[in-house]
Amino acid sequence: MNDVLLVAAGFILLTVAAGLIRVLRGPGDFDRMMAVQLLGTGGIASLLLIASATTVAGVEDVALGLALLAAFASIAFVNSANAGDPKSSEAEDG
Amino acid sequence: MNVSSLAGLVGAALVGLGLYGLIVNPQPLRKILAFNLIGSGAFLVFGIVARRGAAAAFPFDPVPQAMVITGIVVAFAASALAVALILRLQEETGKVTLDPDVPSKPPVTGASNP
Amino acid sequence: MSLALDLFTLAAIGAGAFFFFAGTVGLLRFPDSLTRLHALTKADNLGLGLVVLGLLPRSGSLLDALRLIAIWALVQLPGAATAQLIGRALSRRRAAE
Amino acid sequence: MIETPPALAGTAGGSLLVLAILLPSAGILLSFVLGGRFAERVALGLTPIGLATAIAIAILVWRSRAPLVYNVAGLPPPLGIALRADGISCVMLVTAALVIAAAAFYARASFATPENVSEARAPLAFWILIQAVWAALTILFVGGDLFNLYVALELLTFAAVPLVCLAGKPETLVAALRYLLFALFGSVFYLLGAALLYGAYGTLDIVLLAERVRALPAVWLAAGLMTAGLLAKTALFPLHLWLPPAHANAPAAASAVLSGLVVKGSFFLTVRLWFYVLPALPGAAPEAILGALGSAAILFGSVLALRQPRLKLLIAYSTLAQIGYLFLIFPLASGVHPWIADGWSGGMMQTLSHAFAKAAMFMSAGLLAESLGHDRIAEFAGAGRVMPATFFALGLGGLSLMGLPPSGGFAAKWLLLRASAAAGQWPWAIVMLAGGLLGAGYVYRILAPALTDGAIVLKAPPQRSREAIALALAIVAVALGFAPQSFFDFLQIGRAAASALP
Amino acid sequence: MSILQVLDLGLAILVLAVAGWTIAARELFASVVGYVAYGLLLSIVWIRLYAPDVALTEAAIGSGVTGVLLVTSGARLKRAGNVEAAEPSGPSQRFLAAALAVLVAAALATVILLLPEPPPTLAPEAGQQLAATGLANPVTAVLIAYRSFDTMLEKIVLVLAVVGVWSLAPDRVWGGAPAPLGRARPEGPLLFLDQALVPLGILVGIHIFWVGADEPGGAFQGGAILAAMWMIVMISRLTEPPRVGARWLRLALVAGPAVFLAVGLAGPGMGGSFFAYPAGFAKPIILFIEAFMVLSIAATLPMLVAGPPRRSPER
Repeated sequence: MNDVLLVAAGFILLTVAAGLIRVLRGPGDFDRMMAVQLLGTGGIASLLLIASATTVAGVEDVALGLALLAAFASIAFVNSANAGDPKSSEAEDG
Repeated sequence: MNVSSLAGLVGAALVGLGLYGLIVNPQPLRKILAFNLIGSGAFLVFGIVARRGAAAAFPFDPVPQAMVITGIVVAFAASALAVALILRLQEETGKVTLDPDVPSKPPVTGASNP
Repeated sequence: MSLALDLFTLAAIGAGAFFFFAGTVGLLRFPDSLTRLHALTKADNLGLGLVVLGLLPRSGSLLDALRLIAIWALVQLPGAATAQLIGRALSRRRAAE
Repeated sequence: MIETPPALAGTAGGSLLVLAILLPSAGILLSFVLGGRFAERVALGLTPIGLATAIAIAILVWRSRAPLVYNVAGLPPPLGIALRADGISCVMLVTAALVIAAAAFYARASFATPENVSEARAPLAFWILIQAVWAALTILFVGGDLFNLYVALELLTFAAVPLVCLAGKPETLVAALRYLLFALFGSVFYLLGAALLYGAYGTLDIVLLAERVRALPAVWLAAGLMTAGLLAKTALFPLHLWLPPAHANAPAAASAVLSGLVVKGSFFLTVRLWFYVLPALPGAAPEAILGALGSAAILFGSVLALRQPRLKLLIAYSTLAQIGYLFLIFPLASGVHPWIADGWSGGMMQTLSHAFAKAAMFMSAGLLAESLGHDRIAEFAGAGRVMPATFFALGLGGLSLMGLPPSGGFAAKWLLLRASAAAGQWPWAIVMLAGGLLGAGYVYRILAPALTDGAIVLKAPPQRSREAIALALAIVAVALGFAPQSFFDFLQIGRAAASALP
Repeated sequence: MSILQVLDLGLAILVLAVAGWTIAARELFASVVGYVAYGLLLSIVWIRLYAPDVALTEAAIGSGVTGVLLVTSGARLKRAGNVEAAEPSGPSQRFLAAALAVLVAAALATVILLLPEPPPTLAPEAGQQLAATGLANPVTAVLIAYRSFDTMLEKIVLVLAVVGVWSLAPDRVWGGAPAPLGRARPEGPLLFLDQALVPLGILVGIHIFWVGADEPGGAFQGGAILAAMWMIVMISRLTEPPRVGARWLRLALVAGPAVFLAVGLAGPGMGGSFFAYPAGFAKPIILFIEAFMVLSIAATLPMLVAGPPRRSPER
């Protein structure tokens, strides 16, 4: 059973990592951020699977923190990416 | 190969990557990123040392792990100070460079050293 | 009983993994940012949700189970909000061009 | 309870070590909360207490002829952190307290909070940062655990870097940024080395490591990484690029502390590493390399100092050269030989005398710059007559830098020369003699134009009290030249190699 | 080769690939995005090394807050223009740097594989002393009891970092507030997040601090999560960064180290050594110190991200 969980964890990690090709290709900043958000969710999923298979105590709290902070990072990204766009930032900050 | 050795190799490679970036990247903010890579490489070395030291019902040696936590916080503080310096420099000179002959006014043309 | 639970776990996690796969394919192959965003939210919602669902029978206590569900809920909240933010920003950018 | 082996047990009076650290630490927090004028009052009020604590520690060590030890949290190493003060710790503690106190009182004129505001930026930052330098150095001098020392190194970096750019001008910001990047590189390499040492021996306590260290590959690499990191922080050639602009552009009081003390912090740790943690490493090669780098720094720094048009830059380049002398301690005081006592005394004497001389010179340069409105050496003609005390302090400090008798610098270089002669290691002696000549050259360059006739208009006459502070430090640098043999014996307290000799 | 080993190998390659991307990426923003992804992956590596406390810290501070710091400053730089002004290094310098990097990495890798067996450890000693502290999480015990001196000093380092960052302000704005973190008009979804995510996040932060005594977690991690929540509120402009002259802010910033220092100083008065806790009362005292540390970390991290004061206090 544990092996199956590990295979699933590896599979999920691999797929969302493949999504990181969007970070390479872009084209826009948003596409890059989406890839990272997907990696965050997939990372949390595989974290839970690995922890369940290898019995590391207290991983739920780590995943809880990871979930919060991944969201926090993407909020900051959206905020800054917009600010970096001269058209929208001038219109709103001015 | 067990997970400790593998993580150790990753740590060593991260130190190498970061060192390369630190030397080669001219932009200070990128240098800060590179410094953080070296830092996490060093933390991973502590991490495998902690994992190798599993004993007495603990799957790890807590002392190096505590050192890593301290180190992560200090590395963040260092990044913050560096970032503040870079932003202030940009504000004062209009550019970000480590060139010692930095112009004191915003440059009109590319004024780099001869 | 335990066999049934194991089967349930397997099925749920397998389905979750599939949604992650689908989300990634969408992210890589869809033509523009808005449709990619669409694919991403599906993976976020269902992929993680199914994995959590599958792990529930394996959690040791009720508290652990609640924590698992909280993790899923926490990912949903910002996931939905950032998706909206990205969507708005994209459409604004499009309007500006 | 775990039985504590005698080598690790605390000693009476050890609690003074904790107090010496907590005093400036509490000062930092108090100054930050109270803000404004209180920051200055806290800092000035703590300096005499801190000096008294440092002297008390030195007296206790002098009386017992053995290091003072304190196990923090009552937990002996390897699990706990030990603080230890031996002979060299004591002299460095007292030196740091004296120079910090002098710099603080000197700085009152430049960093007073203006009347019309309750708090101003540069004063608040200065008074907090100078206490932080003090706290960090105190830990570096008495720390017994390599990770605790890492935290102290970081504390020193965070205190020293903002001091460089207090003026906020672009060139100071660039200098500070370069300094920060070098310092961060240094810390992270030091940390890597510490990780390897812990991985090999399961402790970072200096005494325990010294017992356990063998010449393993991990130890060699750790030594290399840590030394490289510390050299970057000490600005030893060829990792010196950051120092001259940083030290030359800081406010004078800060330059005095940075050049006189801060670089000594990482140097001191290098000494701890090689003489206290790693004496078991065989072979003289690393020591010879450090000596060779030091020699290169002496020649390179002196030659560049000769070519500087501005006084503060000249003094900063001279620091590069004088740091070079410090590193001759490695080839001349390592191993078990009859000459190592001389090498050790010479190296430490150079550390002390340079601290006082350089602080005096930077303070004098600051007074000159304020009174003349510039520090261009070529335009000093006549300045010697209108500011005699300032130039006298510059001259006395210069005496020590050149290594002319009577001065601490002379004693240091004489002892190092004697050691290199006894060891038959002539290259160091030749470099030192050449460095002395070059030093005479750059000191002459400062004094010669000032002593010629010329009409000079002072923007403002220098304050007598500030001149007196600079002069007092310069006099201490000279007086060190009269240190008796018992002083050098004191420097040997706690040194393992010394007891191995007949 | 077992499945776990394959997984580990894949994870290792992934971490290195993303790390390489952060170094090689042309654009700053792309590089920072890579760095955040790198931090997430590193958290998984830490779980594989049985270091959940570190994984949480890495996720919170190493990746989360550092990522936000870099992306915020990157955007500020970009807005001012002229980001890529510096000239890239020449090929010979690149070659030398690469040679040096390979040399260091290879030496490090060799030495790590040759570390002595059996590995030395302090785990038994740490375990023996654990009962006296009343804690069950040995990492927290090391941080707040055995090596509390390090932790107290590191808290002072954070205060100094704030002083250093603030000292970079222009003189005329001293006492004022840092620039806002967010844009002028916050958007609906952000406000929704404030109402839904932030209260939950605060609960999680306090929970992680509280369980830190016995399970993975603690003051650093809990404080960092609270800091992130405060920053979210500031990004959505429901509140602004406080004035640097505000007394309450100063008190919050030093509360952690000050209480720590005071308790440490009181050690001999309680019949022990400096930084020792009286037997039987260790756990409540530790939680007391940690509570103030949480407050200080939650105040310090956002102030470090917000940067020096930018607006004069009068306005």
